[in-house]
Amino acid sequence: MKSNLELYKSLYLIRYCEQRIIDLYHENEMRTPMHMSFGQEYIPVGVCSGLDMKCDITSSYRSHANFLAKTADYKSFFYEMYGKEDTVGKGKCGSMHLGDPKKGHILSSGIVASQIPAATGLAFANKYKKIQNFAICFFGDGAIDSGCFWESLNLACLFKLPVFFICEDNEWAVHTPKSDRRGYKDLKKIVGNFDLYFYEEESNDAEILQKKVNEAKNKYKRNPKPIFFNIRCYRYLAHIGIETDWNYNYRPKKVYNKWKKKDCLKIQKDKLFVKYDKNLIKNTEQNIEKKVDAVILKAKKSKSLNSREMFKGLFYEND
Amino acid sequence: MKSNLELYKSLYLIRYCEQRIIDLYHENEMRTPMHMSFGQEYIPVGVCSGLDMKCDITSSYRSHANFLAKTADYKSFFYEMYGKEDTVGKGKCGSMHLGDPKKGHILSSGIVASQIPAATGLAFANKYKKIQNFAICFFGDGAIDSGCFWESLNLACLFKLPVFFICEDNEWAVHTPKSDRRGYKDLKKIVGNFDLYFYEEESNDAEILQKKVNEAKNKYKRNPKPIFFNIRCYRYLAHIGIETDWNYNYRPKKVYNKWKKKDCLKIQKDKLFVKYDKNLIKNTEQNIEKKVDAVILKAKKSKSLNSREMFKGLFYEND
Amino acid sequence: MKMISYQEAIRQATYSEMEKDKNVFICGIGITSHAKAFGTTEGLEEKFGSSRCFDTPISEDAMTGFVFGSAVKGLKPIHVHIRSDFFILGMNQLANIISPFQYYVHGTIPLPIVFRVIIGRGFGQGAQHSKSLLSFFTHMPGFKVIAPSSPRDVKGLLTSAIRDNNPVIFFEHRWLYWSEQKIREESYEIQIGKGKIIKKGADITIVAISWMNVEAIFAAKILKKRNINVEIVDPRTLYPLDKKIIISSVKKTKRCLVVDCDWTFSGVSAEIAAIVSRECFDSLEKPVQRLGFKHVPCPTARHLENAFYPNAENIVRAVEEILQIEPMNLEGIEFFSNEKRFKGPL
Amino acid sequence: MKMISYQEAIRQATYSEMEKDKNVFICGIGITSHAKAFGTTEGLEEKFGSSRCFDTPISEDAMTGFVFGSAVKGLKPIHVHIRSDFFILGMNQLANIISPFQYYVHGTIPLPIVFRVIIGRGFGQGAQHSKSLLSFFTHMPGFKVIAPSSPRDVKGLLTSAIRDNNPVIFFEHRWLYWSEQKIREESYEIQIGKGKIIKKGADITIVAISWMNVEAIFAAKILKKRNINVEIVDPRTLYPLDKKIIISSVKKTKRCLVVDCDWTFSGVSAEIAAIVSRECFDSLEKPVQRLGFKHVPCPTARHLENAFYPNAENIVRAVEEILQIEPMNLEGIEFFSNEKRFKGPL
Ligand SMILES: Cc1ncc(C[n+]2csc(CCOP(=O)(O)OP(=O)(O)O)c2C)c(N)n1
Ligand SMILES: Cc1ncc(C[n+]2csc(CCOP(=O)(O)OP(=O)(O)O)c2C)c(N)n1
Ligand SMILES: [Mg+2]
Ligand SMILES: [Mg+2]
Repeated sequence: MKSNLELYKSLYLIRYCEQRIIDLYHENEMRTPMHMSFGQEYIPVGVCSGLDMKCDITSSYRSHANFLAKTADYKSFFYEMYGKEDTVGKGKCGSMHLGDPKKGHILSSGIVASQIPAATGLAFANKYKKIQNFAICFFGDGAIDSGCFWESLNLACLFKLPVFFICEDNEWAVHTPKSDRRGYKDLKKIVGNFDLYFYEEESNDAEILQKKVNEAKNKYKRNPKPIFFNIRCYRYLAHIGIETDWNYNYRPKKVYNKWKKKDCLKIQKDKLFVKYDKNLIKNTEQNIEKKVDAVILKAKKSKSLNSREMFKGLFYEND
Repeated sequence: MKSNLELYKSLYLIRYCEQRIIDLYHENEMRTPMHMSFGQEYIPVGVCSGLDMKCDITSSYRSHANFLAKTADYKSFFYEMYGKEDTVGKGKCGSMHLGDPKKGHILSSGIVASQIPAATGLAFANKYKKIQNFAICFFGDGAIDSGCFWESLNLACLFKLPVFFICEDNEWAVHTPKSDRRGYKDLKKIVGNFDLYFYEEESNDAEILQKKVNEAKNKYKRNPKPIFFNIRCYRYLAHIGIETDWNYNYRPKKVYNKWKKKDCLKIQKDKLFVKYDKNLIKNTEQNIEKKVDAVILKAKKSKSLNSREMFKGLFYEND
Repeated sequence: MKMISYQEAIRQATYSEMEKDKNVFICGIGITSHAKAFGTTEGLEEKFGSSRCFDTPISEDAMTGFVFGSAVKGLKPIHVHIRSDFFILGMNQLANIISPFQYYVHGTIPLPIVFRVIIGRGFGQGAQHSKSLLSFFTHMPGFKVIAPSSPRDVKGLLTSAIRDNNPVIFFEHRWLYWSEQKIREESYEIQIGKGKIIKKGADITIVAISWMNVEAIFAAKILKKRNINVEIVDPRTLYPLDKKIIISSVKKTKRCLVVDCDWTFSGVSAEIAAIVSRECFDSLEKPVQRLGFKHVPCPTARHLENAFYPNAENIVRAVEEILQIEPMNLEGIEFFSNEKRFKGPL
Repeated sequence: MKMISYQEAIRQATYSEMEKDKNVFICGIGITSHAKAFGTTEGLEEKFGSSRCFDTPISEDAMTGFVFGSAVKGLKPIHVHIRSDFFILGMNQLANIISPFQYYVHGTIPLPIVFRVIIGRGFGQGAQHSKSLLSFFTHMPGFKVIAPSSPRDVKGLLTSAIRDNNPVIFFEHRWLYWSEQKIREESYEIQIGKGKIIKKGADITIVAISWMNVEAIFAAKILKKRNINVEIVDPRTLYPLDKKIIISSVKKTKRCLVVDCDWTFSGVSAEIAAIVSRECFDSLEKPVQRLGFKHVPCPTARHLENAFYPNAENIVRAVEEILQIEPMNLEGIEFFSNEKRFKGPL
């Protein structure tokens, strides 16, 4: 479990990295379509810290917060965004396929729901090898439309796997609301009736979330069943890209205003103000900013994979 | 709705046709793997008659009862089994793909659950064209393992389609029981929480079933929502082929004995004995037998599609 | 005749068929939202109502069966997929239900389904938003497969596809969307299964698929400078394939290069190369060569992505090799890229 | 050396790898029930326990991702599918997750997955239990694709496949299950990617895939009677393909027939024909010909089913045509069928 300060650092790192994308995207050097986590950061931060980082995760293309919450590796993050060689992905992945399996972020997938089944397999391997580790799949509310979700849920419950299903429920699948996609009213009454532990959350508070996740983990230990969290959140920006999308009028701005008031960084920061000196917080932030800025400069200048090497890595060869 | 006598005729036709398969299969002229309906006949009979036959159906490879309950076309049935030309399928379909779209049996599919989505489309077309007709998909309990089922269920409920989901729940998927395939205890609590009408049935009585189906149909008319029936039944024979399978010891024979006592033909016949003369019943049966036997003789002698014509029918050409 | 874009041509064909036949409907994920499937569904919901133009859940598998079922009962669905990578989530329905259905009923039940499948490049799309998989649908029987390369063709072929009583998979390359051409305003058909000579020439036949026609034309212009006359054949329909037009072109030029926008291994380019090698055995002076995607998943970084896709430069080099002439200097020539998009006219 | 069947060879390879490496596990629909996946999983659950050999729900899509996930974490799954038609329900995971994964991590994470996929004929299986779709998995990058044709090969190649750190799709033809051969009892590897000359000959090269090797051998025996010496090459691995062995054979014989047990259009046979036509351009005396499934879904009735599949008779006729000799009298020769199954030895 993380202290308030640690949680805030993690949140701030993510927010700042994405802020830099917003600032620099126009330069046209990060040539990869961005699905921003902006506003939704508390979910992976709360979940991963609730498991003391003892987890492997898979996520959707909306992967920035997940990657950084799990790995804190802002260097790889920007190198990958800039398509440079010195990362695991070597620029082949970009924003949509961020991942570093050795650091526990197995993959990000651009196909809705397709990252879910892998988590059941990761969990199975942990159970098989008796490793005390959880597998987490992060997915959007849209993924629940997909049969792949239901099959995976059933498998996990049947095999009683140590897996967390984390639904990042921001209400929208691109521009389609849940009500236009669901033939039922209450997800809880359906998913909650599988053999699992069902939770809901909409606090936007990473600290509350981490506690609940930790509690769920303990429940699993007493009586192993998968865990499902439906976590409400709000996407501040457009489905894709770095801009807001109020101009399309498909979702009311007043909902944004409501969420903005309980912005997940603000929530944690307010708590810090009670405990810590203002300057310490400011320094913490500046420290992160400095490190990130430095990495971005290096990333820009760093070298790319030679395109003659593009055939490398199709197969694992180090046998 | 059908009278007891009509229900019995339909059941008897199916049972007798399958009995003839059992008798004649050893001759090696019906070259198609048989998935027998034996024991489960009340389901399609009750369902189709409950809708006054105003329905289009899709079914699994366990298609014999469904085809005969819907079309009563025992001639096509046997011609197709014998691989002869004078049917819709011209011998291309065999037992697993029985169907006659013009008579309302759209298709039978050998891929578990794959026949389900089509029914949502049939229902959509009826709704679109304002035709008062229902679409029915028949599927086994195994189909519920498949994501395809959940997607179709969700679509149907979301679009409020005139469709019946009929689960022919015989407990087994080949040799695997439900408990080894399901990560939940009570299907009703899950499926029943979609926006639909949920029914359960295990009477083995086609008359009771037809009433319930009729009632469900009327519910739809008052307030359109899809209908789901989970119908318990018992497969008398092996998953595939014409033999019993007690020798494999995977399912207890005493369960069979219980079901056998309430065999669906017996239930209807007992009711007929109250109303009708014994001889009338006997005559009815013999009449069916005679017609079926005559057709079988003709089918055997009938001609096959010339194999030079095997490329015909890949595309619809009668534009 | 009016100058219109490929995407507008798609919209027009859809619009007039929906107007003409009330059984035509269109559906797909997000097609009613403001993006309007890259503009191709603009105005359809407003005109024809939301029962004929609608959004769907993210359930490609069931939706593929849904459109199939609706077609069996006399509707004429157009199912839109903004990526081929998403389309294949319906593989089970495509391979196991739709592919054999017509054959089961010996050709007696109209089965008018159009799958509009968008392929092609954006920028940095990566491995999951870049596949074409044209070959899959030509490999399995039961589908007509079309991949038009110009506004004129896309309008006529989409019209024919919607009117056809068989499942049609209609591949549209995104980079063609902005190409423009003068075309007839009223609706018209182009026969499915007929290829087209895009450019006449005597020295070599290039069989180009979809977007690759634009690259081939560009390459032809470059090669023209050194007096090499390329003939370009666009099959337009990949199944059934117009073998005749290809064969007679190669018999004339005696050389052939096939350029696909898909992987080559077991690809449509392999099929065409195999057919040409067999049918033009006595005429060919050089072996048939092929170009296509590099045999890796599509990488994201710009320079790798550029190396992944075949383009006019690769075509020029391949032609030079076939003709055994020195590689020419291509410096200063700006090839198509996400920055320099082709706008036409062709 | 002991006489064992193809199916027993599969069982033995699985058994010894599971014994050797506790990270190997096997799963698939119904594999623990008494049918034991046509006998190939016999005794595994008893020996290794139900955590290493287990049945699954009918959820091919999620199960494909499940085995992928388990492999990323160091397990070595063997996922059994009793039909290729069922296997493709996992297409999304195969094409979108597994195909690009290794490339995303630049070859640094072992990804040992074996998909055992059973193809082939039974009797009257119809359109949904008869597809091979070999071509699909050679078309997409990221897979090794193997299709052994003898007990000796299946044992060695399955052993190699299980030990390989990459996704392998392992196609087993049902009609080979009963074939027998004397093979070593202890476990051994056969290198993936290496073809084999099944029979030497000077007059024509037949490249045969999977079961078609048995048909080719039978055809060769028939042709031998009129002094035609066929060379048979079994590529064994379809991706990566051993081009060399094929090319050098054809350079010698100057003629080539490719016989696949799949459809031909955009098939592996097209790829091989295209490669041979290009690489042996100067040696070929006749165009490369192909045989495969007829381009329709597989019909059920016996006589139609027989006409659908290529067999030794078709091979004899094709060879005669290539060699431009009169068709011989084949009356009285009984070809393989469901009634007359091949038992080996080869
Ligand atoms: C299988 C599939 N179909 C369609 C798409 C196109 N698509 C991209 S994102 C998206 C919406 C997903 O919404 P949700 O799961 O709620 O995630 P969010 O973007 O809200 O985080 C869709 C439909 C896709 N990526 N994959
Ligand atoms: C997608 C798919 N996977 C596996 C199979 C093999 N298989 C054939 S029948 C069957 C069991 C289906 O059981 P259920 O749906 O309960 O139908 P029942 O046979 O009991 O009527 C299985 C697994 C298949 N046909 N399709
Ligand atoms: Mg969402
Ligand atoms: Mg069952």
